[in-house]
Amino acid sequence: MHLLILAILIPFFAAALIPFLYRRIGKLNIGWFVLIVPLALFIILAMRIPDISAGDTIAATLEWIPSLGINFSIYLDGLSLILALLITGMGSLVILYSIYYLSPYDSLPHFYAYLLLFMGAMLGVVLSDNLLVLYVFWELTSISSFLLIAFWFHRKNSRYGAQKSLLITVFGGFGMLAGFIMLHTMTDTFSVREIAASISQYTDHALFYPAMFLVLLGAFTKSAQFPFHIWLPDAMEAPTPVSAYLHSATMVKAGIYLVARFTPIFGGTSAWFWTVTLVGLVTLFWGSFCAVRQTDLKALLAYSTISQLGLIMSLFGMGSAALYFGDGSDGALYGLATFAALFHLVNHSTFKGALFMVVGIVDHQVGTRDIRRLGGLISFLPITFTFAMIGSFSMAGLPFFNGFLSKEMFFTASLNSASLPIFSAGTWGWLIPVIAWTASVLTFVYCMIIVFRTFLGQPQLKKLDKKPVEPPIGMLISPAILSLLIVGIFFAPNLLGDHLLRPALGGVLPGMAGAAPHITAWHGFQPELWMTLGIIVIGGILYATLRYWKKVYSLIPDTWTFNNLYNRFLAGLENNSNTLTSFYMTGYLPHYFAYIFTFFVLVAGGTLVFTGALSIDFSNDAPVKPYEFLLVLVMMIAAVAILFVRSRLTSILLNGVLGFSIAILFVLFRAPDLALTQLVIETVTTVLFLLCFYFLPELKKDRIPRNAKIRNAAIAIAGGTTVVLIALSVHSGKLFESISSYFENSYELAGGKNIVNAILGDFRGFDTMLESLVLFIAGIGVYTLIRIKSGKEPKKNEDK
Amino acid sequence: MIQIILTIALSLFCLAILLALYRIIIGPSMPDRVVALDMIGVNLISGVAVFSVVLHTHAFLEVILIVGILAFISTLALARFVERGDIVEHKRNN
Amino acid sequence: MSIREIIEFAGALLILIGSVMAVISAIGILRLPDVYTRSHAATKSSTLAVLLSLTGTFIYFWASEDFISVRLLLGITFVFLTAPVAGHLITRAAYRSNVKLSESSTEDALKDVIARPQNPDNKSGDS
Amino acid sequence: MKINDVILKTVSKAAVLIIFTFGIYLFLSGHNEPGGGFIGGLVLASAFVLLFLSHDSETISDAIPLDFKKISALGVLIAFASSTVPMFFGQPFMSQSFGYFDLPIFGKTELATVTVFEAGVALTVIGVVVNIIFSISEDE
Amino acid sequence: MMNNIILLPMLLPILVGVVLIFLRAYGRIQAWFSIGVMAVSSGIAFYLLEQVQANGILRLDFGGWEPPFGILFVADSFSLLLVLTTTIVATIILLYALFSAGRFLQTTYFYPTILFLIAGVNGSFLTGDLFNLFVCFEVMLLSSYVLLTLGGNKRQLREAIKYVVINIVSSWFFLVALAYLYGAVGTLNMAHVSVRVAEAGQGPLLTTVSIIFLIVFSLKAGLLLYFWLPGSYSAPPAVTSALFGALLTKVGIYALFRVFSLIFYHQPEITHTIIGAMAAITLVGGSLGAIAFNDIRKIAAYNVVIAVGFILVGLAVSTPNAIEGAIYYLIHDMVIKALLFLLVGTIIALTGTAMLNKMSGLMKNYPMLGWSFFITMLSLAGVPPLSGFIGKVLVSEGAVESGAYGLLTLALLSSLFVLYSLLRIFKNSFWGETIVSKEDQVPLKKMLLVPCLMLVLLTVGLGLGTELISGYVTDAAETLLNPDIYIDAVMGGGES
Amino acid sequence: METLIILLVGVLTAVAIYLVLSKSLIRVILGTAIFSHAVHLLILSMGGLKKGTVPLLGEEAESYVDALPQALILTAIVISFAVTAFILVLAFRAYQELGTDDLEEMRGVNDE
Repeated sequence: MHLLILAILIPFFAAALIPFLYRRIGKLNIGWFVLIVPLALFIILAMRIPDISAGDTIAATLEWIPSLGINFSIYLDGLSLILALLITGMGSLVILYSIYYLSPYDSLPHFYAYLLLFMGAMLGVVLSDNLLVLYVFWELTSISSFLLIAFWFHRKNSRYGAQKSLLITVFGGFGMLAGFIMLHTMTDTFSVREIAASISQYTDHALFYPAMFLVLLGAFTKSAQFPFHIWLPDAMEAPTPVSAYLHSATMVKAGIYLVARFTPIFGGTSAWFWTVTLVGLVTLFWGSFCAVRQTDLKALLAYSTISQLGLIMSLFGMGSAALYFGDGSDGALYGLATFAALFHLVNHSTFKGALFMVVGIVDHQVGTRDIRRLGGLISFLPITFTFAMIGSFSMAGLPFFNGFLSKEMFFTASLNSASLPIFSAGTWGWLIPVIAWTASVLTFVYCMIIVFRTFLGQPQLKKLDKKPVEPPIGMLISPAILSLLIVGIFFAPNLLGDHLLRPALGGVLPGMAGAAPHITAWHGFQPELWMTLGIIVIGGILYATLRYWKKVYSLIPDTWTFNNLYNRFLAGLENNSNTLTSFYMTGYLPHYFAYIFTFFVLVAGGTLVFTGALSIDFSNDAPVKPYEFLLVLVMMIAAVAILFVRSRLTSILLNGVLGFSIAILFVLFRAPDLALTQLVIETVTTVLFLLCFYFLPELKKDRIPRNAKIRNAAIAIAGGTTVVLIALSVHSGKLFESISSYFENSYELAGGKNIVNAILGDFRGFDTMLESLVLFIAGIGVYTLIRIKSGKEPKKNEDK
Repeated sequence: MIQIILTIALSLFCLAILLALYRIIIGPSMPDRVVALDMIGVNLISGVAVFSVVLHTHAFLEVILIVGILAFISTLALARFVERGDIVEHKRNN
Repeated sequence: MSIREIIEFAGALLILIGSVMAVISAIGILRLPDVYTRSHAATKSSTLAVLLSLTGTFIYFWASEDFISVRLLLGITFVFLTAPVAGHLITRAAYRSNVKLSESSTEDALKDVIARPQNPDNKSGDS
Repeated sequence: MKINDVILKTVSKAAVLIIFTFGIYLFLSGHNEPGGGFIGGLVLASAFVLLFLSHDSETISDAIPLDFKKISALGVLIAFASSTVPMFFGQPFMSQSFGYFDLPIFGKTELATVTVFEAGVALTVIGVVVNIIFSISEDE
Repeated sequence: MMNNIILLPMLLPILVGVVLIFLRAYGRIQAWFSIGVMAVSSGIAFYLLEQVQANGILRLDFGGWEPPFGILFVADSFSLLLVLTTTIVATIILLYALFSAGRFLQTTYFYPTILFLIAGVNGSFLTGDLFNLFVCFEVMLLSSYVLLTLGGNKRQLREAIKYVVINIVSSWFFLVALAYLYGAVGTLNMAHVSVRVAEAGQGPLLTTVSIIFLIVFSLKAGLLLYFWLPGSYSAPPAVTSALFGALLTKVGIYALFRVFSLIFYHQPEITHTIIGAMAAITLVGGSLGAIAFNDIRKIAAYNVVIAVGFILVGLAVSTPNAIEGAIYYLIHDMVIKALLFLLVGTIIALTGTAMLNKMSGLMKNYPMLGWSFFITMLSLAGVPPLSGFIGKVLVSEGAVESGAYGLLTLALLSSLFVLYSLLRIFKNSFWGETIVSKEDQVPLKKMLLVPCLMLVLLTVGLGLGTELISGYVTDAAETLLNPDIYIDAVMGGGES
Repeated sequence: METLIILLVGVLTAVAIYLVLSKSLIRVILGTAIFSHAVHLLILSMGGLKKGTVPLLGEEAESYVDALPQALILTAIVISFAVTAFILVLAFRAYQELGTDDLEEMRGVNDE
């Protein structure tokens, strides 16, 4: 088995081992053992960097369902590698952090098992080449996220958040699955690479655009893009390490990864460009806009994550234009956006991870994350403050932090896109930089809030649960590493760019790895610089005047938020489905029969009439004798009379008359055996009826409304008519002679002169045998019904 | 000739059944109806017998006896029901 | 016409008479005033009718095919054995379940012998 | 309330006898004439019905101390087991065979395995019908 | 006559069942006998499945009468896969019964009736004769009536009446359909009917007749006409409802597949369109029903409805992928519905209520149960890599191929509803504050979890090990799509 | 003759449908009994009526009526008997437990 496949599987095995391991190790924190896994994987993956940056790719396959073309095909290229490193790297840091963060009262084995499950699933997502396997891991990430959000499942909010995230991401997942299936239908392969290679033949296929939008649906829900972003803030009910890991650094990037991965397939089209870009920009703006008003630090970070994800998404959208141009200089120009996207992807993980950890520390040390209760913590948590500042400033796009670099590139890309000569960008293109800039101003504002509202100002110790002190050193290691990275990347961006981003770019825009720019912090007085300066100035003003313009938020009615929409949708769904289901599932048998027979009349009768099957022909009829006519008359009268009698005994008598008359009809139609059986059965049935009547009440007048009676009569007559018409048509249009002439040799074949009996006992003896079994079961049933009553035997809890 | 007679006879039996059916439907009392049913049974016996003559077959002779037996049993059961409601007694009463 | 045919014809005639009897008794069951009298029509004349037709059938088969049907004889016996009992049971049931005698009846001979249940909503007394 | 049933009981004894004979006749003649296992069984069962009607369930259960559930089970078992026999002789399930034998008294007689099968069916029918009626009438 | 063995999955349960009648007093012995015979039957079914792969379709002519004159059993991969699943699932359910049922059920002909039910189910899968199918249905139905009423509490009796009467009417429809079919083509052997229908070219009249068959089997399968289902599946004890949920509707589905792929496949633009519409409405109705109630038994029952709709999407679409997917899903559904109902029954037994809003926090006290339920939930929603996944993918693919986007959307959305409906159970009953303290909790018999875990393993195994059965499923789908294979095996002279 | 019988079947069916649509359980059961009468006649008439003599080879006729439907009906009769017996007992047990034979009162949708 290839090492990479093993790399995916190791976390799963480790997760399975945890329950056993946990019992053995006694007091030692299980996290230390778990930490080994991502560290080892990180090292394994890191060792591939030289190969990958040299342009190599690695592929391996483990068979799952080869007959359907579904296999664990692993494909490692630059794009996968960068995410795989993020997953394992962040994973190591988060696990290290969580060892100190979680309380020993929490169920650690569960936590780490879920975390490992997630890690394996996420690695699977980024390494799979097979669409369906990718989907498998995709859903696994949703599930592990679900479990982690609900880690403290006794809290109502946790359950709520978990359900929301699962419903939304799985909904998107199903859409994505449909998209994948469409891709498979078009191209007849599940391999992403093969699809990408052959997609040019299918761009005119009717399924091309549906598939694109469905895949995007999956990506958008997972990456919390507008309007599916609503699950992410509620996902913050998860323990903070989880938020840092899944809900900012890795899992939410899966959607972005998907967009990147599918850019070679769908990119280069106008629909892809605009959808991805616009959804990204809207998310960017909306996320930052909402973030400003938050009072819970984690919620603020959640919205900021949404916003940043939107940013990356829009960059991938803009970058996809490069595919339209191919590898010319124009291509390189727009490919820059993609490069920026990849760059920001990494940067975001570093600074957002650090910020989450900081918030976790604050929460852990102080007991609250509410900005209104915080302030002035700088004197108690100076180290933490440093990390918070580094992270925030990076996110705000200030110089000396990696965020500045990618933000600048973002502006470049948006300006480039505004003047894009294709996709009718000329008309609406100006929107792109405008939205980008506005959102960035808001981003600046909330970044300032994080730092200054928490750490500066007057300490409000009375409002806090604990006296704040610096956390144990172990909790500071991870944010420290991340902060170092933030600064490190700013000063040596090309180390990252050349070794990781460039090959990744080749993964997103095939053949354009060479277009990767050399990252520089200083481009001269370009528009980008003015934009950044503008952000700082306007953002600073807005921050200072926040108190005054915050009223804007109250203008948005609560009832119209997407969150509210989601809640009302679910509640409405439950209520309405209850109303609707109770409306037709009345539990009232006659209703059900009315449905059934109406359906019969409509569908069977309808088919009969509309297909022109109706044909009636009397020539095939046997002649009618007067006494036969009289007998039939007797039966009809008896049958109709049953409807009108009020006494049950009379109806039984009439039923008996019917039964006896049918026996005589059997005689008339030369069926002695039938006549005999019918007679005896009829009598025994009558006796049974009488026996049971002793226990049953007298018939009451059917107190049903007049319209119901008319409706019933209509259904009855229509049903009878349908039966008659089909029977007449069948009789008139006999297609074949019966096989039964064969049975007329019964004497030679079965040694019996009674053909019917030979059929019953020999030719179709099996029917007879089973029929006796049926009779026997009925006998048992009658016995158990009468003799075994729930009251008489000791009740057991099972038969509720 | 014989066939015509037999057809007439059969029709008459059926007519008798029809008349008895009328009595079953109108009642008025339960025993009236039982009496009528009993009569239908008896007429059926005759009918089957005549019909076997019509068809020249012995195949239905069993049916005659069976109808006789069963008409008796059902009349008995019905009479019991009218009389007591409970057609099979649980305990012996002598 | 051979003797055989004459006998066959006689059988058919018996059947015809039987059928006429059946109709007459059916008319009786319609026209007679109460259940007790109607049961006469049902048991007596009907039994006669069935006897006639069964005998006719028996004769017919005997004549035409030399076939002596034990089953027919058994049937005749059975009907004769059970028809009176059936009639008896019904009338008794009628009496016990409080079915009124016709207005034209002159005497209720059993009035003092059998205590008729006085409960009018007897379970079986449905009409 | 005591009901004098002498006539009924006497007549029904005779009737039951006739029905029994007739039932067995029907069962045996089913191969060539109308009848057979089902009908025979049903007619025999109706004899029991008559007994129940004319007497009472306690008398009958005392007179015939059989568990009719088990009789019907036995019937099913016979029907199924007899059909499996051919399987042991390499024949398909349910293969029936018949032959003609010269027996001392009866002359040329047909013997058929299907009779065993039909006997099973008949037993089932009797057992079930009697069991049902018995169960209901025993219910309080 | 090696082929006699085809009969055994039906014959053995019957024989043992009848023998158990005589062993009424010995509950344990009955249980072990039943489990044993089911295990043996599943072994036989597997052996037969292998035989079919090697030698083609097997058939057994009862009494040696050549088709179409006698009755016969035909074992193709489709039938045998279902028989195999049935027997395996039944074995496990019986194990649960062994551990759960007290003397009460054990001495009330409970086991024999279950065996008869399974015999009826297996017979329905195997028979090659339409009238015999009716009789096998009746064996199954009668047993289900008895099982449904066993114990006879009010709710059971009330629901049983509806169930029985509706089924009587559906059996009536079956006979009507048979009468018409016999009147039109004069034969009952499925293969022979197929030959004759093909010869006559399935005119409008035969299409009309096929619609009546559609109604019949829809009633049995719960396709659109599922009114009887939620009530009756939620009334009886866990073991019975598990059997019902796993097996009963599947027989109807099987019959639909058989009849509309073997016999009436000439006018799909009418028949299959109607099936598609019915499946669509079923999906909607089932989905809404599944989230409408707080009674977890009802939620489970409506999940059965959804699955029926989903599988029938496969038939409506009838591309090779779709049929294959439907077969996968059918097998999956038998396993998972058994599991679902067992778990629901266990939850009710533990909490003493079936209402969602009255339970909470079971996870703390019964973690294994909780995880089993969690996996069941995912598997039912078709989340990979569990057993529901591959069927869902293939059916969806079939829908895409034939352009049935409406059905595709409904099918996928219904999975979401499945997920949500079960999530409600999971969220409310397993999560949340534990309201019962450790001391007060009803002890859960450890052994009860064993059958549940076996089914969990099965659903995981079927998902991961899809390749193991894919050969059989492909063969089954191929036979369904090429009626000639079946017809040749039955009518193609010579003794097999 | 077939037409006549088919019409009879239609009448019986209509009556039976009307009966099962009523809310008294006894009527519903009666309806099911009539359903089975109707379908037996339908099967018989679909096989063709009176096209020959009694299917007993002892009769030595030219042709016999179609024996197969007769065998099928026989099976169907017995099965419907079994079912009728069961539902009857079920009905009275339900009456004992629930105290009603009114289907309206057997809805039971709002219970636990």
